[in-house]
Amino acid sequence: MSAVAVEVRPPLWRRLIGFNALTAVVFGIGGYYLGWFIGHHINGASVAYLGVGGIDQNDLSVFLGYFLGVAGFLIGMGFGVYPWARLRGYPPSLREKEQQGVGRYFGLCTDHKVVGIQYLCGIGLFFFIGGLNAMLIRVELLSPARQVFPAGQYLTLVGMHGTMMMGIMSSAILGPFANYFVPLMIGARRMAFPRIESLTFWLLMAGGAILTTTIFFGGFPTGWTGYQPLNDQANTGMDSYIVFFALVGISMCLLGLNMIATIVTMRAPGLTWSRLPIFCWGVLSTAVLQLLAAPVLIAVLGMAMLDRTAQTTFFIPSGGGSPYLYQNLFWVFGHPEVYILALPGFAIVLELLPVFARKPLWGYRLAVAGMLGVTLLSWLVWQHHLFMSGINSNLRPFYMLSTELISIPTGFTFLCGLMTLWRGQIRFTVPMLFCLAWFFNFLIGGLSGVFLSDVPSDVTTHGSFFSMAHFHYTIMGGLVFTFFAAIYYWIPKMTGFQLNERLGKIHFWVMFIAFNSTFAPLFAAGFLGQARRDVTYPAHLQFINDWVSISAFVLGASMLVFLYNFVHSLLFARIKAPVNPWSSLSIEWQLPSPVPVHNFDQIPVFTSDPYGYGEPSRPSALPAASPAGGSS
Amino acid sequence: MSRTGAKILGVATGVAVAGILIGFYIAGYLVGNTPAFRPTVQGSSASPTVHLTIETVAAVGPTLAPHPDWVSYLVRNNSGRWERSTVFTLPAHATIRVTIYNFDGASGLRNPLFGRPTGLVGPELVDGKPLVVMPPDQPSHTFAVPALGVLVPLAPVADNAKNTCGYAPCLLSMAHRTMTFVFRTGKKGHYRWQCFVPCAAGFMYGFGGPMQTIGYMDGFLNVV
Amino acid sequence: MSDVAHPATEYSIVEGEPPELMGRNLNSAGHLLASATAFFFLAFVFAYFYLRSLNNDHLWRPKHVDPSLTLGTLVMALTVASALLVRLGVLDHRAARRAQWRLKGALALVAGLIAIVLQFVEWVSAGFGPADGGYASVFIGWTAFNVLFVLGTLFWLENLLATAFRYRRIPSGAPAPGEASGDAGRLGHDIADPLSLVRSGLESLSFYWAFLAGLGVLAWIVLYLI
Amino acid sequence: MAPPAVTPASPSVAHGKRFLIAWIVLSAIATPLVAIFLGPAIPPGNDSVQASEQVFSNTVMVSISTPVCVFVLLFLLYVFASFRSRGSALVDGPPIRGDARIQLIWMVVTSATVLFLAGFGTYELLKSGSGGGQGPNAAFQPAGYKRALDVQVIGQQWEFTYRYPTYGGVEVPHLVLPADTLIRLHVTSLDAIHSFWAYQLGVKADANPGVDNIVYVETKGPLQFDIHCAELCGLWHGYMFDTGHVVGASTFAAWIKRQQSYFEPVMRYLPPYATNYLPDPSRRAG
Repeated sequence: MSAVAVEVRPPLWRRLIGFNALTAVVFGIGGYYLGWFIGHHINGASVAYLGVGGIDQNDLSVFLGYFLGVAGFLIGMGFGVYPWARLRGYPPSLREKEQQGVGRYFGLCTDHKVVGIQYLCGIGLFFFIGGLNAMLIRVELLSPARQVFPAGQYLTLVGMHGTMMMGIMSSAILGPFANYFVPLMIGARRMAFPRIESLTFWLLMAGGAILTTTIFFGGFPTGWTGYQPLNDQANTGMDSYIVFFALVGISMCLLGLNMIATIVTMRAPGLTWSRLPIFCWGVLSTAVLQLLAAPVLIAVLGMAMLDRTAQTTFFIPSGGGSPYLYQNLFWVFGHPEVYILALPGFAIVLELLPVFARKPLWGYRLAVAGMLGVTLLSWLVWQHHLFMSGINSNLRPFYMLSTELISIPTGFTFLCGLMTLWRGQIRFTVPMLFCLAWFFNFLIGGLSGVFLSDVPSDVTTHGSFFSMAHFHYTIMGGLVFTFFAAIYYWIPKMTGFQLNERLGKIHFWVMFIAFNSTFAPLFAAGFLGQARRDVTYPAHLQFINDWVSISAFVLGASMLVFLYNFVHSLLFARIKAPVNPWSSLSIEWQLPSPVPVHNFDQIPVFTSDPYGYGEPSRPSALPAASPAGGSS
Repeated sequence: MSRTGAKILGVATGVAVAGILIGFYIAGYLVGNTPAFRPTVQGSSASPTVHLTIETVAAVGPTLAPHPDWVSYLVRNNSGRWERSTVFTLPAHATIRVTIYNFDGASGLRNPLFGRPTGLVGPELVDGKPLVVMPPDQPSHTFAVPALGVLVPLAPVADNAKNTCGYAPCLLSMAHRTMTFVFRTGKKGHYRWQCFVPCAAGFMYGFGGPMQTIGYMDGFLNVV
Repeated sequence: MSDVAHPATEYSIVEGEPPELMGRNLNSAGHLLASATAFFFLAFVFAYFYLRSLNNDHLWRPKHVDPSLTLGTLVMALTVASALLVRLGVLDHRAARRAQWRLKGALALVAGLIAIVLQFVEWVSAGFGPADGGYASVFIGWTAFNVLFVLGTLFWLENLLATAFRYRRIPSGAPAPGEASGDAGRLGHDIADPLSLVRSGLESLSFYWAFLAGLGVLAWIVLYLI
Repeated sequence: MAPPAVTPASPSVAHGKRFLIAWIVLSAIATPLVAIFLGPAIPPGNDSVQASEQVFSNTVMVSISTPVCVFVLLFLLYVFASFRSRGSALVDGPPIRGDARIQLIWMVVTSATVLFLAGFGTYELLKSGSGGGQGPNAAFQPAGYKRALDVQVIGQQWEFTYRYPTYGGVEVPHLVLPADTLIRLHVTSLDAIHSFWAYQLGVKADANPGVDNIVYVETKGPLQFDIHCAELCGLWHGYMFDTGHVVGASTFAAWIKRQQSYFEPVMRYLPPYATNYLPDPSRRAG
């Protein structure tokens, strides 16, 4: 702010009134009940299905409740101000008023750095809820037959764990780190669409809250895939799933759109495509997948919603529909979604390795080609999820081939990563450890994926704990490990404070060992005949399951180590971090910590990519000679 | 120091709130547990016998359940009252003599195979008469324990019957059908039992709501 | 300590942005939005042909499921006309014929709204319900979501029109009045030329609206003709 | 700014050669061991022709995976041992930005491996269907498929029942199959999606409503096998299991006769045998 005299802060109660998270929650709840009453007014107590009524299930009122609830939430957050101004003909503002203090973290803030931190905390919250679900699942599976949770509740747990993780974590890297660092890395002062950026975050939070409320509506029995016609059949708890995933889809789509627009249009002078940090390339390919895959998900969930409220028959074979339609469309989204989760992991690993191996990224173009290849190929493989379903069986060889082809571009990432390490000067810092663990985890995950892509081997492993272990190796081992790598790497820049390295190493080793001890035995469990999402399992598998459960609890405990480290280091110890603790050449480390609101005094001019370790011409970005505004 | 104190207080509050939320969360899942009903066991411990008296009602009514118009099984507890429990604790290798009063009308089977009673000791008696097979448009519900091979279709109250029971608890003076049968529990374990009739009207395929909620049309036999 | 930024900088110095940036952003956003929209409706196109080829239980399209071709054609034609008008409006705006752009824009808005009203009329008078087989499901779903997209686009059009009307007396290139951002709490104003922003929004909108109208034509061909 | 870093002199040791030799030696030792000892031990075992083929497939997969696994792990270990930064001074590595030859070799090797795997999988798949559900009109059928015994598997919430069209369409609640016979299972569902998983037989096929999902399995000797639903189908998904049997021909004949007589009364109510049944969602009395 310009030279304004020091303002007297109004009292707390005054600051709580206005557009903020508190108002948003109040408006959200109000909106929910408004929609609920409208729905009941339209339909009475029950949606009469195909002329047969009489059960107190009114999906319409639940949907309307959720929609108006979300609308109220967003209005309360302050998202109504801008469209209202535009409606009356005021032109768009490039920036909203920047807020100060803690309050800006609890409302609409158009500073991409604030949104990044909001994302980190918000995603962390739902990551822990999803993790808690996993712990409860493992409690249930301690015994083959005894029921801790009743069968239906168990399915809700499984579904919530899967949905929460797949939905929320698909923004795990792009939300916090791409929002925070992409503008810095490309030398911009903001994202292309700052309000949309904030909207994606709050949509995600609204979705997470909605999914949590499924318990009050009887839960949902379908797991994260929401297969039809079980989906049509289920309780109103299913509506939470549909609304949650649709909100996540909208959030993802807009996030991807914003990222692409930012990277395409807002790069600083000199930052050519071949100088773009590899992280931005990873973000770009992920964003393309998000932008294009999420609409398919929203569409198919829209069909499911119409089936449940307007009584269309998209997925009901005896009404002219087909459950295959859902499976096809869901996996057209679902397989790119898997790479939406995996690609940011590649990006983080390739971005961090040069810093800690003190070498330029090996084979930059190959790495980019690998990511773009994965982006492209991920659209051509979806029916490998349907190998056993009897659909298009004559196309199975094609899908087998296309699925296995993906390992070629994935192999590029491996080659580039490994060769970057070769002859390097490797420093085993905490972020580096997490990156190196990625190689191990993704190796196992990738190799087990080859079993699943091969139809004969897939017969036993399909729908078993083998496939479950496979995708936990790729997603948890590939995404969550790099998520933590990114946290340990960038937190000094984001907050200005150091995380405790010793605790970080304890966290890493406990997590790495417990992770492998949890999921490696599950390959065996799957091969030995344990089906996914089963509340029971054969009695002779109890030892494996107990072992896994205990390892999972240790894995959960390792997260508490992290949480302690995070809270203690940032709130209590508060040791100032050096500006560039890792001696990185990347431009974000040349900025003060934490980064000032405007990022750059002057838009920098890039002269090389940020990987010039060991090269004579070190600086990758120069301050511009002319005053600000002279960019491109 | 006071700053640190405030922070500690803040974190402690956070931990407490998180703990309470987690507690509520887990409790939310656990409350779905239907309490088990343990009928009195007669006979010697070598050959125990249990009498179970069950009724099926078209609507469980406002006093017994959060979903008053859901169809449900009820069991007569040891003090002679109707209780909404579908989890029964039974001795192993015991003879179970079951009487089911059905107050509900016909729904019809999806798979006509389930009109044939199986897995019983002796025949299934419907109003005292042995049943060979029930036509598929007839059954209101079934009492089925697939792991024990037990399957019993329940005869419906006629559509034009007078004095039908609207919602539970239903009196035996109201229109009903009576099924009696005997089956044997096997070795120890948890056996699910369920209804195979798509009787939950208003849902696609009639298999939502009460058909997928323990305590209504589904339950366990805990054989101990 | 750092060459590129200092913790405390006069915020007003760094405020200025190259004015064409918003235009480029909106332009790329229009294209990206169009591709996302394409994938959204791809799901319905797929559903149409998939369910049609399966024809489960011979319930793809019972005899009585036959929406009015007249109304469908009208809806399609009005959408296309609206998109055309916006396109012509862009040409006017480029040629600084601002009054004519406002007229064409307003006409386009009206045409779009009539299309939506006719769509509602068609649903009500269709003579079949959503439960009448696969075609009925796809028809209802596709048209319903199309209406949502059209509504959103018309809102965008209305925004640009409203801005154009509000600042109709300001000569192009002149600084905007202080309330330009619509944000009372804002001290300065960051918009040099509100009407230049109408242009960038209009270029982007025109592309997207033409694309959406094209999807409308596709819907018309698929749902009514084949 | 980063402190000035020192680029070390070019290494005198031929790291690349050393690593490659170690990899080849280790792989040459490990791969046969894995192929001989681990591969055949991978389930589902040898209780049907299809299961045996899956074991063979798994053996090939795990054998090919071994050198890949050894490569990456050995590489990481080698790198950790040889190229760790020693001392506290910040030293930069040599600025190598790529090597076209290595990239080319890597592309060729990975592509060849992948194409081989896809070709091998296709060959295995087309040979006998490999025990996976192949839908109503697969182009390739196993040898002798015309003589196969038809058995229909009907999934419903939450039990599998079975129909034998060659035995008057009798429907039974438990699965018994004759030994040494090629069997064509028609898997279908009456409501939600189930998946018929006969573990020891190496059979898995989704049961979709309105779909005839065919799967071939050639039984061997008498066997007791586990049946389980492998696709989430609602509340009792976890309890949708059963035990099936493969029995000798005479035992099978006697068993089917007993079933025919027991289920005789219900036969007249069963719908005529069809490859799928579409339940009417509106036909309910309520």
